[in-house]
Amino acid sequence: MPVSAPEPRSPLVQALKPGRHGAVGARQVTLRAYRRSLVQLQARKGRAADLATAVRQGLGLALPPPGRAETSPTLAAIWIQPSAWLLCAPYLAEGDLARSVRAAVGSAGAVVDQTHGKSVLRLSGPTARAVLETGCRIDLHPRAFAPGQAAATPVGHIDCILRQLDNAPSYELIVASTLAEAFVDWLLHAAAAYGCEVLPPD
Amino acid sequence: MSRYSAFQLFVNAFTGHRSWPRAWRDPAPKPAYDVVIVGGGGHGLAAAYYLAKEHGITNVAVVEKGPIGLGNTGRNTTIVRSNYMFPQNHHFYEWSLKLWEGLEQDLNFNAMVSQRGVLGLFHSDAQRQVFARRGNSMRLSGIDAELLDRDQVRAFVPLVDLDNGRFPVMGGLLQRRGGTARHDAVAWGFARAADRRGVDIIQHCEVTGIRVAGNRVQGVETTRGFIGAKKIGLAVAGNTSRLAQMAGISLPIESHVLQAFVSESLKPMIDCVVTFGAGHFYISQSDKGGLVFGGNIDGYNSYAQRGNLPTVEHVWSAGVTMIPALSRVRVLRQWGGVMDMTMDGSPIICRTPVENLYIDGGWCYGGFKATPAAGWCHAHTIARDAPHEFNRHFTIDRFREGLMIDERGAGPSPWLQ
Amino acid sequence: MHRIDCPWCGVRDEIEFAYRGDATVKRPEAGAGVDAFYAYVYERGNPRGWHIEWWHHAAGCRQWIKVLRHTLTHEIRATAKAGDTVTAPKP
Amino acid sequence: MSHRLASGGRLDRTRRLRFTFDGRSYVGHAGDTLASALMANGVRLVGRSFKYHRPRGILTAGPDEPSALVELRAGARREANMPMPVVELFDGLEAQSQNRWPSLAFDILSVNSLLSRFLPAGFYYKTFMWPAAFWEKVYEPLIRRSAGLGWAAKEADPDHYETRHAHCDVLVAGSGAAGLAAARIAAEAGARVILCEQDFELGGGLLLDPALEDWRAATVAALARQSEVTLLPRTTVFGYYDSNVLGAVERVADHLAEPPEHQPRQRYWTIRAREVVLATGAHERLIAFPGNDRPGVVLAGAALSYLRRFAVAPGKRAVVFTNNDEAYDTALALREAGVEIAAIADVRPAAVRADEARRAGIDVRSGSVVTGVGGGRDVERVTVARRNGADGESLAADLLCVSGGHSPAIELASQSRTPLDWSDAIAGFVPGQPVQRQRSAGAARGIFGVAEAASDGATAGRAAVAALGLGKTEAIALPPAVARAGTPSEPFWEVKASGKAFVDLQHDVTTEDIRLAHREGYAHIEHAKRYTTHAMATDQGKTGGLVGAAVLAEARGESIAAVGMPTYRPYASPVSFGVIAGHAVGKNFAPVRRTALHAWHVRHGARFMEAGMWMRPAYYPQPGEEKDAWLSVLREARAVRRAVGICDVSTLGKIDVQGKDAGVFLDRLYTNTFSTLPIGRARYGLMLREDGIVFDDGTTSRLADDHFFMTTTTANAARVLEHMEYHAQTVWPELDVQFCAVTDHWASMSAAGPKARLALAKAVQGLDLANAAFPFMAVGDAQVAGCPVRVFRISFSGELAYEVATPAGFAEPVWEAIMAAGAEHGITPYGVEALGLLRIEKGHVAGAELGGHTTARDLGLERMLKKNGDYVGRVLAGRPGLVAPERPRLVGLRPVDPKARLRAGSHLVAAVGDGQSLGWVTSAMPSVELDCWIGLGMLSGGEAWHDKRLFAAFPLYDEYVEVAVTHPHHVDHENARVRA
Ligand SMILES: Cc1cc2nc3c(=O)[nH]c(=O)nc-3n(C[C@H](O)[C@H](O)[C@H](O)COP(=O)(O)OP(=O)(O)OC[C@H]3O[C@@H](n4cnc5c(N)ncnc54)[C@H](O)[C@@H]3O)c2cc1C
Ligand SMILES: NC(=O)c1ccc[n+]([C@@H]2O[C@H](COP(=O)([O-])OP(=O)(O)OC[C@H]3O[C@@H](n4cnc5c(N)ncnc54)[C@H](O)[C@@H]3O)[C@@H](O)[C@H]2O)c1
Ligand SMILES: Cc1cc2nc3c(=O)[nH]c(=O)nc-3n(C[C@H](O)[C@H](O)[C@H](O)COP(=O)(O)O)c2cc1C
Ligand SMILES: [Zn+2]
Repeated sequence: MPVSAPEPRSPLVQALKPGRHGAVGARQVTLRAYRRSLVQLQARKGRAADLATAVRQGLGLALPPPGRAETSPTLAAIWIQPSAWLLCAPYLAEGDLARSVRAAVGSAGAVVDQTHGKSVLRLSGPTARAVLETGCRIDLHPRAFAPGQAAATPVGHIDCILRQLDNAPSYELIVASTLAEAFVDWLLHAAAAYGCEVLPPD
Repeated sequence: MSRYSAFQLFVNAFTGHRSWPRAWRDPAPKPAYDVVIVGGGGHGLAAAYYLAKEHGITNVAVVEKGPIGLGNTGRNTTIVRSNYMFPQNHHFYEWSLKLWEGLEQDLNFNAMVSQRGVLGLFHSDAQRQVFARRGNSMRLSGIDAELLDRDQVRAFVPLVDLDNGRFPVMGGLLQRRGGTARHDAVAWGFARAADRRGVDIIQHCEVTGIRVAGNRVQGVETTRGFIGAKKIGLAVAGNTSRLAQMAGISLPIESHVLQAFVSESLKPMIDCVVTFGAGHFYISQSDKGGLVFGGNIDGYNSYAQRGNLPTVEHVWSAGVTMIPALSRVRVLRQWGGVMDMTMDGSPIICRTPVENLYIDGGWCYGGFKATPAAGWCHAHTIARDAPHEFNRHFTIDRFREGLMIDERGAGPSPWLQ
Repeated sequence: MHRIDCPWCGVRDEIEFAYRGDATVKRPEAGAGVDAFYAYVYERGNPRGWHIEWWHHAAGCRQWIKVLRHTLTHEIRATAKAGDTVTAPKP
Repeated sequence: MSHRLASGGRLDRTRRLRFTFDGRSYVGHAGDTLASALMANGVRLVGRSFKYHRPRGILTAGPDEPSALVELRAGARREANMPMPVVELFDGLEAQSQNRWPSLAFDILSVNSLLSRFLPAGFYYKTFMWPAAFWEKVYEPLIRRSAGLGWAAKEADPDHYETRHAHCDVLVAGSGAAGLAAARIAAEAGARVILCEQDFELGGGLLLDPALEDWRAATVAALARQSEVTLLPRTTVFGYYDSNVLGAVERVADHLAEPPEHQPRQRYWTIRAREVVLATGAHERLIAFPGNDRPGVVLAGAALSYLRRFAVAPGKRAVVFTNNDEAYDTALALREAGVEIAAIADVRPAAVRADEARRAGIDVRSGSVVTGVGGGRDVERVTVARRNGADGESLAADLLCVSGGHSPAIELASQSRTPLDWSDAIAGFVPGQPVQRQRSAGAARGIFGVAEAASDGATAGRAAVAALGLGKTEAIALPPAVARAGTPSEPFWEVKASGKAFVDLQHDVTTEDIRLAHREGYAHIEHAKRYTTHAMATDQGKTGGLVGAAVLAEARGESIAAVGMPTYRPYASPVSFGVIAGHAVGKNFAPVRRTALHAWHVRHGARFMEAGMWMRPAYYPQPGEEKDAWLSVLREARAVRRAVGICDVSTLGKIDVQGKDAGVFLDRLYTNTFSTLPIGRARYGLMLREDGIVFDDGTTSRLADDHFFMTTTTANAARVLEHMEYHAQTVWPELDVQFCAVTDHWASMSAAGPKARLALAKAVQGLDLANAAFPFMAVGDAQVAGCPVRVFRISFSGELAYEVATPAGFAEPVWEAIMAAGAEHGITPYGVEALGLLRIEKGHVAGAELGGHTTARDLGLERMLKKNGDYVGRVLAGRPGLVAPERPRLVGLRPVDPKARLRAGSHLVAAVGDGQSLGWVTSAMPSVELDCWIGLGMLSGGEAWHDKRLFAAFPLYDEYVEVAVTHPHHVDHENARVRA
């Protein structure tokens, strides 16, 4: 009798102990790990338009252009490469997202499950931008970067997919799982000057 | 007279040092020479010197586009060593080290060759094996090398952090006869010695073309007019591609920028050359007290003698990781040099498809240590129209023949060499 | 520090890219012979001036892009996608 | 003796700060620098010079300082060579003078000064050559000991450093009148502005004029109100790089005894600016005259700064020596502060301000110079004479204020490749036409005077705004222009009189040294610099650089413009290693990459080893094995050979490849064929670089017609992906292929050993592992502990083995389930060491054999080179040198004496003492199967040596071990076990 799969373990659950880190004060940021299903979707040669249609019809989402993310109530699509997107949804059951995306796109796209390969974090608060600026080389000023924008770029020597969620500002940071612990080490250090409240994982 | 010695210094002191002659003359170019060496860096000047000294060819001009010695000779981290892995390199670099060892007396110029040891650190078994293979290979060729364990490393360079927490040091390969030499003095010393043997050193004379007739060189076009030459030797580090192209030769070389740095003067803190195997970093302390250090190339084609910040960051991080006490030391200057990066990381000293045109180039990071032997072999190759045993392997054809001398195994990716 | 305008991602710092040399050399057809492959792998124009070169946006969109850059001044005049044609100004 | 003025200055006199210098205690105030506080305490002798060990005092009031250098703080926080005028005073500050022994007052090496005639520029090039052996043993150690200035700390730095990446529309460097005006204009236009000022107060020259305080304060306040303006005091812009990127260092906590908790000591800013305004002011120049290095000689502008800003009288009775009008301001201010003016020596024959001063009762000697300075260790008398040397008069004075004019601070402009133009009007170099998006303003381009500088700054600000296309700019209030009659300054560099006249106070370079360099042919400015070391000290010649160039120009009989200046390079002021290194030092030098099983390995006592960024378990010591790691390694390997072991192989690179042309694509990347691989099967593949050398190897499986799963070596994972991207994007863009790295999504573990099937069968559900159903090289999906897994029947150890891959989040339960299932068979976790041992026994090549030099033939893998079809590396692999029969080929090696140890890195020689290397040992380990050391090697001649003997030479340890050459497969020659 097959037993049901246990909850997958995220490296961040270990690394990111809820509680306060660094300075105490009003300028603190909050940091939280998120359990997400992730799928990389790539158009087959010459099928980008078909893929866009299939995703719109099947998943109710427009595939965004370079540098942007699109969201529906249940799904976010982040442009990561020409004709390639990272789809991100709350974690439900193992392989579900990949299966439903595969069903929706058919032969128009290649679907690769990345749920375990990447870890998702959210950094939020008025000083979140200042914290990221200690390691992020792109311009996050509101005139240059706003909710809905996304970028693949290194943050503190670790490659990252970064997306702005709101004007708090909140940033979603997606990093390789094998580097997630190193990344939060760095991030907590970077945030120490302002203080950082780590919330329990979502 | 013009011989340098403590006695002369003493005597001159009483006349306010007013009678020291020029270190080298400033002649106008003659219409033609037996040999024109292009490039007044250490290599070109050494070639001229050895042409005169070893082969009796004195009707020689060194033409230099600016003042001599301000190319890579004047901007390198001055490390001298012969710790190579492949036998094709051993005899050449060891010969160079031997020439360094007697250079001051030979040139009558103190080039401050300082054999305080070159120590390469390793951090893993895999690295240890590569170092051991290299050290053993050197020893088989009669070159000095020692494999140090951690305690010996600690004793040799006390400031190195063996347990930096990320890439702990497992040991090091030491060549005690390695060390440094005073870069400027090398150019000046060769210039003065060559000049005294009759060589014309012509500064501010840029070669703009190489005249070839019937596949044989005729001379060089320069900013000071045409200069005839029976034979031409190129020693124009960083610019070898461009000069060779003037004679229609295309080379397996890219020009890249390498940066170097010097700190404020400090009382003695590092007494040897030490290199960090876990990241590109090497450092030594000059006699003046400045810490001279460097790292990897910036990694893009460049003829600008300046580099950029990412390399700086990486080099300094590696430096503080290897020697934490560097953290509060302040650096006063950074600069860059343009190097020929060959597709296997090894040099070229050879004849070319054009008759009587010879090349000494492709030195990557490592041509300063080669200065005496490269000049010596270049001179030999020019004088005899055939390579010496020492530079027999340093051909252009080796790439076509599949006989690359690739110490690092990085392959035809100059940015990785 | 070079700032390179990736045709996909916009202007990014040099460190996001891996420099990968002359973009004017082309891999020969399979049967082209040793000389052609020798030229492809080894021979480089190595100009002191405008250079069309590959930069791989390794930490970004992972595309190989073409950059027209001056090797003496480090000025970047143009960037393009891999399949686009870039021509160097006459010296 | 206090030199503190009763009133004035920008000090907080209510805050008294205690500090020590050379062990003596003093008191200063908040707002003081170490220099001003010592001066206020009457301390004048503060150091010794580099070469002659002459007494040194305080020359300047800023980072231009060449001579007043100290060791600051103590222990791990000690810093050498700190210029006193930039050291902000804090309570508890400790400073030491340097380069003196036994004490500052009685320094033995000051005999060098007496010997100085024997030590001209470059003397060391001419001597110390005999006897040759004495250089390293005697001369050099002496030179090294006497050179150098301060001592660096010997311990790790307890402070930390921060990096900051910034982007702005306009970066303004310098906050004088010009910088403030430029920043204000840009800010009012709505630009994002960063204003960097190296001083701890904003204002530059404005800080010296109380009349302008209102404008300064109002402008700073207006800037501070703008949300898009970042004001950065204590921040030095140190370098100007390509693409308008500038580096700056903010000294966040250097003015405190220790950084506050969670705060960095310094912060490194990388500023990407769309437009730049360089308003960096000017450097006041010294004049070369005998004794110009003596304590008590102070630049006139600096003296004004000490008076006005720090409320210190730098002396009691002063001589002022000038070639320009500005020094008169100093003279008047000195007098106002109660300092007697013995005389003003003005080199100019006449000047309006000279007349004014005379009318005010000051003894102004026009057409006069200072020809000498008398006194013990500091200024006591000053000789003033006519320019031709006549009428010399020795005046009692303890202060000599000197001004040789001002040189624009063009360092940053020049670094941005702006050409330098000579200006006769100011006798200095000014920036020419900018190359990058940059402009200079104010004194930095020779526009002196506050109102003029402010208005020039506003113009620069407007130009920047226009270049940004930000539209109209607002008018801002500017300081009123003060019309004042003046006389142009007269270029004047040197007083030729007997005695040492210095052009570089830190390196003890004199005018005679420059002339000597010229005589000897080192006449180019860059040669003269290197021969004399002029302008090569920490200050890079800010006060004396141009003076040296002028002396050289005169010797050459040419203009200074023709002589030029040595190349300007970063750093505008020295920068500490630590701040640029930032967080990436020590254990943070490179991020640590951990597999999904890392925590399990930690809990089970694994010893880790670094493999690139990865941490991998090397072995798992058990009780009793602590002393000898080999015990653990052999135990683990033995378990694999005899029973079953399990190893975390998650670090192998994994790439998902899809698309109609995936098979074709792989055929072109690998030397062997993949398009024919059946679905559900794996195949070992070999990749070459285009130059024909082996690049990487690994197994690739086919999951569907258009879907492959590829693995690479740990070390090459990133490079292989890049290699694929290159070919897919640029060489064969027509292929329908999609791929991406999935290394992190999948954890994988290898269960290997004769009992592997028994162990796994119990754990694996949904897959029949029987040999017939799931043969060698089969691939299939299944579950373990309810988790999805993909099982590959592949083997690196040479045993019956299965690689089990599972989404990384399930790695632990899957691993635990296999451990539990294998317990009855003695399943043993094994690390990288045992893995290495096993593969050597099997003759499988790995990193040591694939070092970037070997061909497929060298490794005995020629059968993997397909005969037909294109693949990367095919053509060049056929070059004669790469197919030469004498190339070293892979062999196995065993010591003849079974007790002897074989070492990797040994060379293979025919006889003891033979210098000719025939090959080398690539890998060696003790074998569990053979009970002796075994190895792999590359040997010229290869299989011709089988069953013959050679020596493995390790001359580094004077070791020679006789070895027998064997087939590389030490164990299970027939490869039967993997198929069992
Ligand atoms: C930062 C840095 C650090 C280094 N560190 C080391 C080290 O530690 N150890 C080591 O062994 N090597 C080192 N090297 C390499 C070493 O400096 C060089 O390989 C070596 O100095 C080359 O000497 P050269 O005489 O061939 O070249 P150069 O000294 O560069 O001389 C070439 C000359 O040719 C002139 N020239 C060019 N074109 C023309 C023309 N058209 N007409 C006339 N003249 C022309 C140039 O002006 C120049 O003076 C380093 C290099 C750099 C840049
Ligand atoms: N005698 C003269 O005519 C004369 C000469 C020079 C300067 N001045 C002064 O010039 C002023 C003109 O104003 P200005 O704004 O052009 O010059 P300024 O000297 O008032 O301001 C320049 C500012 O730039 C700062 N600075 C220099 N390099 C820096 C760097 N790399 N990073 C950060 N900050 C740096 C300095 O600390 C200084 O505060 C007048 O106030 C006058 O006092 C006058
Ligand atoms: C070994 C060595 C030591 C150096 N020491 C100093 C030094 O103490 N002070 C200094 O200003 N520059 C020093 N330099 C750097 C030179 O000033 C100069 O920057 C370098 O030779 C490159 O020339 P360039 O900057 O004129 O292009 C040193 C250079 C070398 C190679
Ligand atoms: Zn991109």
